[in-house]
Amino acid sequence: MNPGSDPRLLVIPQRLSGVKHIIPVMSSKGGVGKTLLSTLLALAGADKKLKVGLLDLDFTNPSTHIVLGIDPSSIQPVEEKGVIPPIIHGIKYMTLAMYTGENPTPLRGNAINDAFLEILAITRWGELDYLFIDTPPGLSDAQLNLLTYLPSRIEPLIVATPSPLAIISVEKLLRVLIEGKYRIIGLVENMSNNRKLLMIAQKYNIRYLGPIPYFKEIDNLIGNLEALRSSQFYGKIIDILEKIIYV
Amino acid sequence: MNPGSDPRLLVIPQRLSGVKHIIPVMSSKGGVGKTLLSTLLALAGADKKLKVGLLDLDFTNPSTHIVLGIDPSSIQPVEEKGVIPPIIHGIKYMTLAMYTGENPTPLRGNAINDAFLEILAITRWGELDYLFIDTPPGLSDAQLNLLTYLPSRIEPLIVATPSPLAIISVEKLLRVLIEGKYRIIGLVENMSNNRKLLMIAQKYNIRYLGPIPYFKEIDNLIGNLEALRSSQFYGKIIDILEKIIYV
Amino acid sequence: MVHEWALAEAIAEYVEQQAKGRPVKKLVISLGVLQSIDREILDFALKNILEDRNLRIGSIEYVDEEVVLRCKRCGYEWKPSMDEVDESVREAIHFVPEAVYSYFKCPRCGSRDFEIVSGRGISIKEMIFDESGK
Amino acid sequence: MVHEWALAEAIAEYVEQQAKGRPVKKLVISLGVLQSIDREILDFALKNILEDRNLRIGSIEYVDEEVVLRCKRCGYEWKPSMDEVDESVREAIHFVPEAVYSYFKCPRCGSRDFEIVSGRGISIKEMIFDESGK
Ligand SMILES: Nc1ncnc2c1ncn2[C@@H]1O[C@H](COP(=O)(O)OP(=O)(O)O)[C@@H](O)[C@H]1O
Ligand SMILES: Nc1ncnc2c1ncn2[C@@H]1O[C@H](COP(=O)(O)OP(=O)(O)O)[C@@H](O)[C@H]1O
Ligand SMILES: [Mg+2]
Ligand SMILES: [Mg+2]
Ligand SMILES: [Mg+2]
Ligand SMILES: [Mg+2]
Ligand code: NI
Ligand code: NI
Ligand SMILES: [Zn+2]
Ligand SMILES: [Zn+2]
Repeated sequence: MNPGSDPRLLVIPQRLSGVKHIIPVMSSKGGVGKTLLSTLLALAGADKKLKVGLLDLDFTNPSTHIVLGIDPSSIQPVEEKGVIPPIIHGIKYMTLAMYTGENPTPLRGNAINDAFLEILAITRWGELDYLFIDTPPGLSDAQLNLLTYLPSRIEPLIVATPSPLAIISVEKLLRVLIEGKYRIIGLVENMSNNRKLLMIAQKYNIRYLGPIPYFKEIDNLIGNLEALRSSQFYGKIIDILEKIIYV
Repeated sequence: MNPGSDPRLLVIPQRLSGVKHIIPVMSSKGGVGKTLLSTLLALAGADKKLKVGLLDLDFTNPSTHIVLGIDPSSIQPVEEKGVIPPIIHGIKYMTLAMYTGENPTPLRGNAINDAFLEILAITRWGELDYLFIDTPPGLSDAQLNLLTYLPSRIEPLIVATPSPLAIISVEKLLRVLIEGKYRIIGLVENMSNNRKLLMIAQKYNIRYLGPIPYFKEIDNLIGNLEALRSSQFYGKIIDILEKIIYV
Repeated sequence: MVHEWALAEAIAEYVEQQAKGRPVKKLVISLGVLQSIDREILDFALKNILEDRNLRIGSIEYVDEEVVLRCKRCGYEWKPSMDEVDESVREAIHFVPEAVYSYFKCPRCGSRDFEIVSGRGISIKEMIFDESGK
Repeated sequence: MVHEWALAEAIAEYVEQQAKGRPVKKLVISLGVLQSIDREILDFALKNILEDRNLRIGSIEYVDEEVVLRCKRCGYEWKPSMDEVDESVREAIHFVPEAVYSYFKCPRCGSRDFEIVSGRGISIKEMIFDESGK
């Protein structure tokens, strides 16, 4: 698509004009903590009285609502010259699951692209300090939409684990981001007690936002906001959020 | 695409005609063990003197070669009226990484579709007992290509972990597979000591292939075939392979 | 269903950019029936926005585009009737047409891997400028 | 580079299915320059396979399709010269044209999110049947 050839593309900058920072949480490797991180960063921001939004771009496997403990089909955006995201636990929240519920959402790349443009064209975020975006694994339409349509707006936050499978994968993503001159906010090392990825952060000259240890119990807390908030994991999330805020 | 409208589609059945079982290892959730499982099932099959193949369909994040401990740009298929996969540790092996090395491979859905058709149209697997396929997370072009172009050939093996995020995701995939009348080989519960997913297997009337516990050391063995072969994890893989073989 | 305003803004922006100051004689907008766009609301919104921007358009015409879906698995082509679709499903598809993949399946083989051949959503079909003067 | 045979088989199969017994007067095959298909090898393979299948074709014509890439990020369009590409890269792209995304970047903005507007690989451009008799 040529920039400018789809009318929806033209209103997206306006829709995001009140958003100070757009932070997609990215990693080509699955299961490294993107969803947990993006959702809890948004929650921690809201707890701090920041104006935050959360957008779930993992269209074929949306799961931020599971972390938030809500039934996605029970929430509704308000329609007012577009769509105003519902506020969940203080977060302006958008997910395709609001429309698809717990039904499967098999979407080929073209459909992912169309749904992305549609949602971004109709959603009125208003004023936000931070819009956190949960992204799917891989390096395909969902990620390329962000890199291609919002190149100067996004500030990706990268997550990886010290597994060789995740490291090789994250290095490829970093190469793409660096050659495209994107502003990378930093690298989070998840499920790790050592600082193995510090080397990677140094190699690519990006900020190391510290390790988050493996917390055995975390899966049992998913969906329970009070339990999540009082977890050690959440403490780590607050640390990372503060590093992001006070640059 | 209309069936029959792309010439490459017409030769794919022939290319796979000598393959007795095509087993894509699937799960919409990332990081649940698809890559480790598919690669080690192929290895265990080869160790058992079965004729096995391994195809990496995670084009944007190929990683089976990392588990196998090889430099993908050092291997080459033989050209003979097509492409004959190189044999690695007894496995006929195909991966896009043979051509792309460790460079990033950002592919939108259309490109994933084209690369899929191209690779399947040119690869001559010959006679195989089992072709294991590593698949990416999500439910998009890579998975739909298998479901759409090879509906009566594939016998998906499903993997999940007991995390609520993985369970909800696997249930959606199971719904799609069941409504499309695919033959599901079974469900593997990975990184688990309990049999939490037995319930899911029963609910959808599929075979439960047992839990694989969480083995803390496994990431240190990746790429080291001898160490992998003597691990407890490999023992579990052999158990699962035997359940698959002796139905 | 008043989110049409946001889409009208996109169209107005597009028309303005394409017109580059030339008056627009005629605009033909295609409405894919899948999205169940409210024509009156869209028209009202569009005219308001155009007026605010001082963009004069001779006439705006709307044409419905029929929904045609084609299964990629078995090749079956069908034309679902949106009137028979459950109200909540219609509304989901109204906001994001791709929600169709959560609710529709091929009537012949059960596959959700189908193509929207036509009738997805709003698109600009024709735009005729008055080249003679301003 | 003799994997062309496999692609020739695909073409032969396609022609046979489409012809449904009718003689084919003329076949025009488009060769996307990106894939660096060896025309002689393809032609040799195709003629062999057609003969084996008892398919007569009046004439086969090959036309090169120029490579045009368009950046989705900045809109820049360019025509890479495959002759100047490293041999090992050319070979990778020869087997799977999508390998291009691992090796090419937009010369203007560095993006790898570009479209192959034309010139990807083999396609059938024209097929003329002799409807008069068998
Ligand atoms: N620090 C951690 N300690 C323990 N488990 C974690 C940690 N971070 C993530 N997990 C678990 O790992 C799995 C994958 O996390 P998720 O956020 O869904 O990753 P992604 O979105 O990258 O696929 C989930 O089951 C999650 O609960
Ligand atoms: N049973 C297990 N015990 C411990 N770690 C595991 C186990 N299975 C997988 N892993 C680890 O989990 C991560 C994801 O595995 P992988 O096979 O890459 O998953 P996927 O292909 O589904 O994304 C890897 O770091 C892998 O080593
Ligand atoms: Mg996730
Ligand atoms: Mg709702
Ligand atoms: Mg994998
Ligand atoms: Mg090579
Ligand atoms: Ni509306
Ligand atoms: Ni060749
Ligand atoms: Zn069908
Ligand atoms: Zn560019």
